[in-house]
Amino acid sequence: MNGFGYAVDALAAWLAGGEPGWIALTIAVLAVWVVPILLLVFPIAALGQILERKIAAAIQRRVGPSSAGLDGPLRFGFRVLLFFLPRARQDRIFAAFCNLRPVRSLLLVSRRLGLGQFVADGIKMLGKEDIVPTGADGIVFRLAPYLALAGAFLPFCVVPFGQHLVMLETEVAALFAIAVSGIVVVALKMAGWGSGSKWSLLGGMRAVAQLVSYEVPIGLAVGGVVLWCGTMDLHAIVGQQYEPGVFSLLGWNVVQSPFLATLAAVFFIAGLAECQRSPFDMAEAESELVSGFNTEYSGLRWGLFAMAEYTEMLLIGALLATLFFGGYQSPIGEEWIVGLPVWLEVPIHGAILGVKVVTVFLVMMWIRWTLPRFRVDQVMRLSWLVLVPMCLVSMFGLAVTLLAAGGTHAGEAFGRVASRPRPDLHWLGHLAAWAVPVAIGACLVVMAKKKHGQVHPALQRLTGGRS
Amino acid sequence: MILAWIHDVVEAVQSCVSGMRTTGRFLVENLRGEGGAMSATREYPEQPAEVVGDRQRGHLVNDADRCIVCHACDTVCPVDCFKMDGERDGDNKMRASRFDIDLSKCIYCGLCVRACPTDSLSMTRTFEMDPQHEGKRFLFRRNSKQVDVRFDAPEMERLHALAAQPREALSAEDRAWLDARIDDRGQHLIGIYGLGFFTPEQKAEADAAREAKKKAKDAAAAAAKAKAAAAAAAAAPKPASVPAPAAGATPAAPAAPPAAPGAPPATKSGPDAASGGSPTP
Amino acid sequence: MSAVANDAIATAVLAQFPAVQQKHADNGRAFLLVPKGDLVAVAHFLRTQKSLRFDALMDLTAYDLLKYPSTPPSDDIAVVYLLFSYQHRHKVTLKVLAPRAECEVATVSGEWPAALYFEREVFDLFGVRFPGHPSLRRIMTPDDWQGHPLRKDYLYPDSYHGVAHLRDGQHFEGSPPRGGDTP
Amino acid sequence: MTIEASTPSGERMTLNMGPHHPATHGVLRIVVESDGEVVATCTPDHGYLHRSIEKIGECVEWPMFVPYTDRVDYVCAMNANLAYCIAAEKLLQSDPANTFVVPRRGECIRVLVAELNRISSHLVAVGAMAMDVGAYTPFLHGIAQREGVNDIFEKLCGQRLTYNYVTIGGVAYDLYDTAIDEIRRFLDQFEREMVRFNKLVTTNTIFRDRCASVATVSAAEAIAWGLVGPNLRGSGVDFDLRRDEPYGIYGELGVQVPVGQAFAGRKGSVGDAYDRYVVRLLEILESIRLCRAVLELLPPAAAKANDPIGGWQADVGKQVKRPPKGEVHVRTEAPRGEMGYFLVSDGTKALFRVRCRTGSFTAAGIFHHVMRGIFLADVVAVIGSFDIVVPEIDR
Repeated sequence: MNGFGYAVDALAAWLAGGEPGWIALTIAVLAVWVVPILLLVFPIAALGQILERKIAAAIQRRVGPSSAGLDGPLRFGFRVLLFFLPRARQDRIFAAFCNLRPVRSLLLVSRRLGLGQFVADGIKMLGKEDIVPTGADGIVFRLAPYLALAGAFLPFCVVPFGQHLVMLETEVAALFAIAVSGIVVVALKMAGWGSGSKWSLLGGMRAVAQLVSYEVPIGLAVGGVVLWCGTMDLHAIVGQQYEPGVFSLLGWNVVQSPFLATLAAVFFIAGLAECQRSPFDMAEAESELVSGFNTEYSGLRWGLFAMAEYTEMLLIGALLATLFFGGYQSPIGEEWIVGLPVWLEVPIHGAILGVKVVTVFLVMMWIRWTLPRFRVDQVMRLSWLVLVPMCLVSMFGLAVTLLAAGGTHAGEAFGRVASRPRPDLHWLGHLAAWAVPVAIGACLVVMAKKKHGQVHPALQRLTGGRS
Repeated sequence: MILAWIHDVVEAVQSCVSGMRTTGRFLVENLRGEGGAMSATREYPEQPAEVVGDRQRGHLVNDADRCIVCHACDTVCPVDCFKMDGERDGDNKMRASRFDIDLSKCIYCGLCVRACPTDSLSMTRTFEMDPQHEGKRFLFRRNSKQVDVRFDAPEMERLHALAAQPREALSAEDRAWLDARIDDRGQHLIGIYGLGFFTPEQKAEADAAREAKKKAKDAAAAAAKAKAAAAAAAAAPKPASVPAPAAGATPAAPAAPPAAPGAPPATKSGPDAASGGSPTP
Repeated sequence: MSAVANDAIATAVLAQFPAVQQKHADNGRAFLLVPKGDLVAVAHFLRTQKSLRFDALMDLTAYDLLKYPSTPPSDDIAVVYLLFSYQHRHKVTLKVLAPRAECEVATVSGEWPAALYFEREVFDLFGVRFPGHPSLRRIMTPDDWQGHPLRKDYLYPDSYHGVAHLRDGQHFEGSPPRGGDTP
Repeated sequence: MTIEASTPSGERMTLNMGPHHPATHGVLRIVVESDGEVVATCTPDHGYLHRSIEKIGECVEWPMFVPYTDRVDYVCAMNANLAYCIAAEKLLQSDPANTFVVPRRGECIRVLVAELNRISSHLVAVGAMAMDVGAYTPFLHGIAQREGVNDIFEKLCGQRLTYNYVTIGGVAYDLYDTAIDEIRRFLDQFEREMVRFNKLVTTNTIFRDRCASVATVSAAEAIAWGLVGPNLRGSGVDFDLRRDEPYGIYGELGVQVPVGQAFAGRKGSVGDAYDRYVVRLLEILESIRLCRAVLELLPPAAAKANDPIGGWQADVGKQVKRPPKGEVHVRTEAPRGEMGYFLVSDGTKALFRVRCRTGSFTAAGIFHHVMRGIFLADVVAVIGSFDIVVPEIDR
């Protein structure tokens, strides 16, 4: 039982005035779990949109959003706060506040960065007409965005944000995350079918084919971690990656074995495909299918789809960090955080996870503005002929490593998280676990390069001599 | 087969990483503002487009004082955008009593400017054309029936005076008079003769350009003369070719001082005058 | 790769098809005037003959002789075939006269598939029909357009589906009245 | 890659791609009948941008047609101007009384601007193709580089898109003073920039695999279907009008012609979309070289910088000369391939017939042939690889 659980029980008991019924429990869950997570993830996803636009602009030598600052929202805030004053008075106070030097420069910077853009976009989306096409299947069409959002949000239940911050602590957390995010498939199919448009239908079909195929490498990648850790409990997996001392980085799964590193890469690539991000954005390929499954959507419903996409990106980042990059643990030792009082420790852990998630998020954007889009058959080929074999080889390698290392023992754990045993390798064993596969791989790569590596001289000329 | 597979994977990773390095460099460059990166786009209304070169084909305007109504422009115009009438003045010289340029037809090809024997037609270096704002006094929207309505000089003056005022401020009589001649929803955007220049600065600029052109012509003629006269063939081309292009390239330079003081206060011609005054680097 | 001179090409063709005439335009540009009936055979000969080998149709176009000051005056439509041989790098021009009344020329799309599009364009703009063309439809103008715009006797319609072509009630000179289309 | 493609299930749906589709480069409509993701038949529908350019050519006096040639192909207006002007000059010269020649400096400037415009046109082509395939960034970088050419042209003739610069008999203005330096500087930085562009997209494996073996056109097919220019050379036909039928001063420059050679390696084949794309890039390099070579050859300036080069055009408007009776056919190498003008004159001031044959027209003619059995996603790649410009098809 962690902090969330206590809070829910306490609140429910208080609401019900005794033994809580299901209504009280629901309200308590909403209040303690759902609303805070929404409040946390929504703004991040919205800010992500700004960030994406700015990054795209910078990569493409544009300026990006540059006019909407934060003064509008701020003025609104003043209006609300000072509702008891006459309007002129409110404005005067607001103006005085804005003229404070740091505030003014901050507002200018926010305008330059277009920080207010997401507020403006939100208002615009709320104000737009909600169009349901004539040929659409009304209920299916209307329901789809909510399902997509639900599918993107639900897995956050099992992601540990800190030692005391996991909503649902369960033995099958990893399985739950994968299973629940499968709702998105249904949602996209509903959107594609319900729109009554051929472009949408094709987009929906592509989305389903792609998502279903990429569940496999994702599942296998998670399976590799489960094989290594011996548990499906995400919180326990995080706990296992604990390494005492300053070099706690060495405890992360990704540095345990080259096979786990491969699995991390596979997980990231498959995750990209799961979020329908470029280069896997065939489902909404704007140059082929106009906009794919969300061609016919407008206003808030379209916004929900966009939000679901960003939320899913955050989710993939969170899962990647949790499974392979030590979750909420810092790379420079954990003891100094664990020793802190709870009210300090929780936000620090959350921030560390946030940094990892945002890094993944940024890399995803960077990729989006770099790479072209795959074709349908190539996406399938990548999944079944590249990623799945890689996963299988890696799992095999992991199993061999585990056997060679001679079983597991109870590792050290910290805090209130029950940690499970983790493979115990001697440092020589670690070295061998890296050296052997890397050497074999390098040999193969060199041989492959020798056999197939010739580049056409014209292409060499185009790229300035080197390919 | 396995080797081919491995090679494909490795190559894919390599090429993607190389692409990401490239975009990463773009990103860093742009954030640092290097390599003219930020200047690739311009935030248009705040940052007006700069006028480059002195051959800009902006607006087509006619300096009615010089026009001799020879119809050379009319003949050469591929789209028939001119309507002109002439009359003899006291000195028995042809003067334009009407010179309308249908700017909704004009394709800014510049053939008429090349054809004009008196250099009365010219193209301005500014190209902002918004009849609701600064163009209001000089460009009028008219419908096809109104296109054939002619103005004499006093009528023109009245028209400009009325068009410069807000509509609400006009008397009913004036409004009716104006409505008969211009129609804000009309499809023809007409630049009307004589006052074709949007601002006095533009007029000055065009005059300066003409002057410079003439000077360059004279200089070239003089150079040619000198060249023909001078027996030393080797020495002649150098001094001949140097001054002439310099004069031609900076048309505003000799005449800029009188025009420049007036230019900066005028809002739109600021960058224009600046780039006109300084020779292109 | 040996280019054959224009006269030699003409000689070769004339030997095979006596009805073909070698002619010159007013400025001396040579072309072969092919009778309508012989066109496909001539085209096939030009394409397959080893020493000629006109493997490419550079251009296929037409012009209306109606107002052309030629003697004697003619109102035929001349269909022009500009052929080129990538193998030998030589060219030839064929012309076929299609009478205005019965404006038909056999298609050469069997020889050069490029003619598929060119013939559609000539059909659209000149009204020359190409029997044997698999999909002879209008290409530039809408399917329900009337008349063939590049003919010299073409009259501009005042409107199309009620949309006037000129502003404010002006008319083209001599434009035909259209049912219900008065602006 | 048409492997799984050719197993029809019998159920087809009709997709209406365009006229306002993000990837159709203007207003082109393609009616695609598809079997799931696989294209069964494809029917291009043209005419949305038909502006009767040929009819106009019969109505305006013949020197006044030059501004209209800008509109035939607005992506490479200089080349379009040049093609018409060369045809008109040839028509003039067919009358022995007219013995004018284009001054040498005028010829050099013509080639210079034509090659610069080829660079900018190919930049649009390769950038747009990359964008169709899903890489958005290269397009904007291509456009940003194109601005460099546009700036030079704007200083040269006052417009950025419809230049009306090449005139019958010469060019409208001499180069401005700093032009040579600016062009050199632009070429230098552009060459460096192209390397980055290629690293970003050309050698990218995803991009290459998207285009490799897509819409392969064999050399014989390409010739028979009338493909021209880079599309023809992409199919491995070694033919370039600049080298094989040189006009202007191209004969002195020794144009090197890149042809398609299955650049995509073992996954590609000669004449696929990737070959056409790479040929364009190689042509950009060749154009850079040609520009530099022309700058070397450029004779010294005349005294008057703002005056036209070539005397004939100066008379326009005062006394439009009548062209001699007769007909003429001239073809030039525009970025989209052969731009051929067939002019018929009846001795009046207006030409009797102006025929403009463009590269995009025949490229569009082969669409229904090559787009059978490919994936829906490839349709846009194919449109991009043939580099069609819609006004050039419809005129």
